[in-house]
Amino acid sequence: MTEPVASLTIQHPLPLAFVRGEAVLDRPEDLYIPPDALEILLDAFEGPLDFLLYLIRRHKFDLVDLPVNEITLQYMEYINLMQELNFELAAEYLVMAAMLAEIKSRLLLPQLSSADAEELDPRAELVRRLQEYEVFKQAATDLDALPRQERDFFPAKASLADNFSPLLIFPEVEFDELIAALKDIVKRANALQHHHIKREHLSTRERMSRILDLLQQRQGYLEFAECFELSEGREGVVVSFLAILELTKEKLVELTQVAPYAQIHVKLAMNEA
Amino acid sequence: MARKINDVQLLQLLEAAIFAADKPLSRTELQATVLDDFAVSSRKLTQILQQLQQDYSARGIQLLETASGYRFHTRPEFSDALAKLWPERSPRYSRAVLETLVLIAYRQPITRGEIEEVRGVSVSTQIIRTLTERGWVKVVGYKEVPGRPGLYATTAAFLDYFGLPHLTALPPLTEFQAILSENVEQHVSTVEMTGELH
Amino acid sequence: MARKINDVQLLQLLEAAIFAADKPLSRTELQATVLDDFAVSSRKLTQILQQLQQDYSARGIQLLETASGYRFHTRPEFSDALAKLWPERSPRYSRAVLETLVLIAYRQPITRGEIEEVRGVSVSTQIIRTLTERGWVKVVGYKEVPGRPGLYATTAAFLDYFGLPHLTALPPLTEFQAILSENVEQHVSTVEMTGELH
Repeated sequence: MTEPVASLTIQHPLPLAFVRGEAVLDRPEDLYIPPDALEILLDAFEGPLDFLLYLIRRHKFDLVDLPVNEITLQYMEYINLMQELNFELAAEYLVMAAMLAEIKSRLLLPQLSSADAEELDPRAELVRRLQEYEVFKQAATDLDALPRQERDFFPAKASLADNFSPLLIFPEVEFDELIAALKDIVKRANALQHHHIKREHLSTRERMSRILDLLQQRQGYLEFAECFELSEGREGVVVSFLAILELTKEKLVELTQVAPYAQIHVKLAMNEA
Repeated sequence: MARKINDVQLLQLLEAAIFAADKPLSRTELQATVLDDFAVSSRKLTQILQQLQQDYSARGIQLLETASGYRFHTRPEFSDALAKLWPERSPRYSRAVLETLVLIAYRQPITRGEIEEVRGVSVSTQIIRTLTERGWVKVVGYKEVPGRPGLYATTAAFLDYFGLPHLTALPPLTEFQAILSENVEQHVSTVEMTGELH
Repeated sequence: MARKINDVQLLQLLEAAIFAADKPLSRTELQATVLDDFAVSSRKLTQILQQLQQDYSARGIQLLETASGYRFHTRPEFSDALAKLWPERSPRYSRAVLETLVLIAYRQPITRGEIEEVRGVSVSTQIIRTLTERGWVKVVGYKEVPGRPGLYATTAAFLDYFGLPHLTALPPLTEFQAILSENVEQHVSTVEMTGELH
């Protein structure tokens, strides 16, 4: 190529590209882009790799057989123009420009015909990156084409029947919490009752009096069971029992039993009789 | 404009639309949206919707027409099993709930008014509902006073939960008892008490 | 304990559950919830789910197994008509987002720096945020290099969204896959043999 892309303006007919020594007759349409459309064009690219791929594809260059000279010239033309027009250019584009310039310069150096030279082809890394990028660029397009939720398919749902009610998971309660609650009640009740006069309920002393009274009426002799009123419930029974024990302790009554498990008799103590 | 659609495709499209929509779809909405491109007569629409209802008559879901339109619903008989997909954790019980419960346990049968008297604050309907929903408390009768208030008692489920064989296995009231018995005198004789008496 | 359920009831119950759930249901979730009361073997479950898929093979919706589990979906061929049910457009994703997503999907776990290396441009925080907020991508670890950059991977939600059961169901990378896996030397020699130097 003696005269690579010389200009991006419309006036100059563009030179044709050569691929493997063959002229490509298709005119690269994109080079007719007016300069003020460049920024918009730039926005359409994902970066210098994307932009380079675009240039390569548009010129039908073979990626594997990359004509670095031409592609570099093309690339630089755009970059220079965009810089002249004061477009904000991402740093990556300039890095790429530097990389291309370096590759070009290395290619211009006299070549060694040894095997080392092959391995050191300065284009290799760029080509590898371009190919790798192209693979993922294509994969992104393929992914976008996959059927996807919200666009191509939608979840199919049914409402719950009217009689539905969720499963309730109840909180755990420790027994200690109940006791703590009870203590709170008591504490509060005590505070509330500060001015109340405490009144003993079902007093043992009162029951003692009643038993004594009963003994008087029965000539000082009662069967143990007669001291209890079952209708008073457990509390009554207990109070009566306590009263009898108290009377015994105070030696007001005597308890007698003739044989184990036999009837217990309550009688007034002799000294009182 | 009005494109053609055969009955099979129409049924599939309506089926997909009713399943995909977030709410019931009326015939009008169906005509204005998914059927917009097609000329589907009202009679045809009815016929296909009936066919769809028929198709689902023996499945786990059914197509119901309510006031707002067509919608698939799960069958009522699966509600209990499906409930397990949405377990709802209730919050921990408040102190008010626990106090009410413990008063019912020790003082049963007891009216709400009596609980309020002891606690010194009102007992909300919500508290009682929390305890009855849990199955720990129930109304066992009505007190023969004006208003016939319900008498609450604890249940076997309450005893089971706390691992108690019967009410008398509740810890003795000891120091609590005086206060409790004084506030509601008339009940003392009916309560299952194991505490020390005076 | 383990109650009996016949095949017809089992199919109906699974059908109702999958339709009613808010998200795909895995076999494990099905066993732990709706099937909790029943002794259903893994083989039986497979059999019934296959039956269910079969039942819907000629309907407007289909039962798909994606990464998170089973879910009914409308058929893609109805997408244009169904789109009319939602006035707002479905979200579109920029090439930057898609390229980043694809690199994470095929190269996971991958750092942001590694993504930038392939794309040749910096990956904005906004792109990563878009992907994480959608729940498609998450940090699964940190690379043991200076700065400990996060390693990104795709999620089950990403696969669900594309109706895929697992990562291997993604379309294979095209064209240069073979070259990528080969080493650079081979590649260079190809260039040398065929390339003209300018």
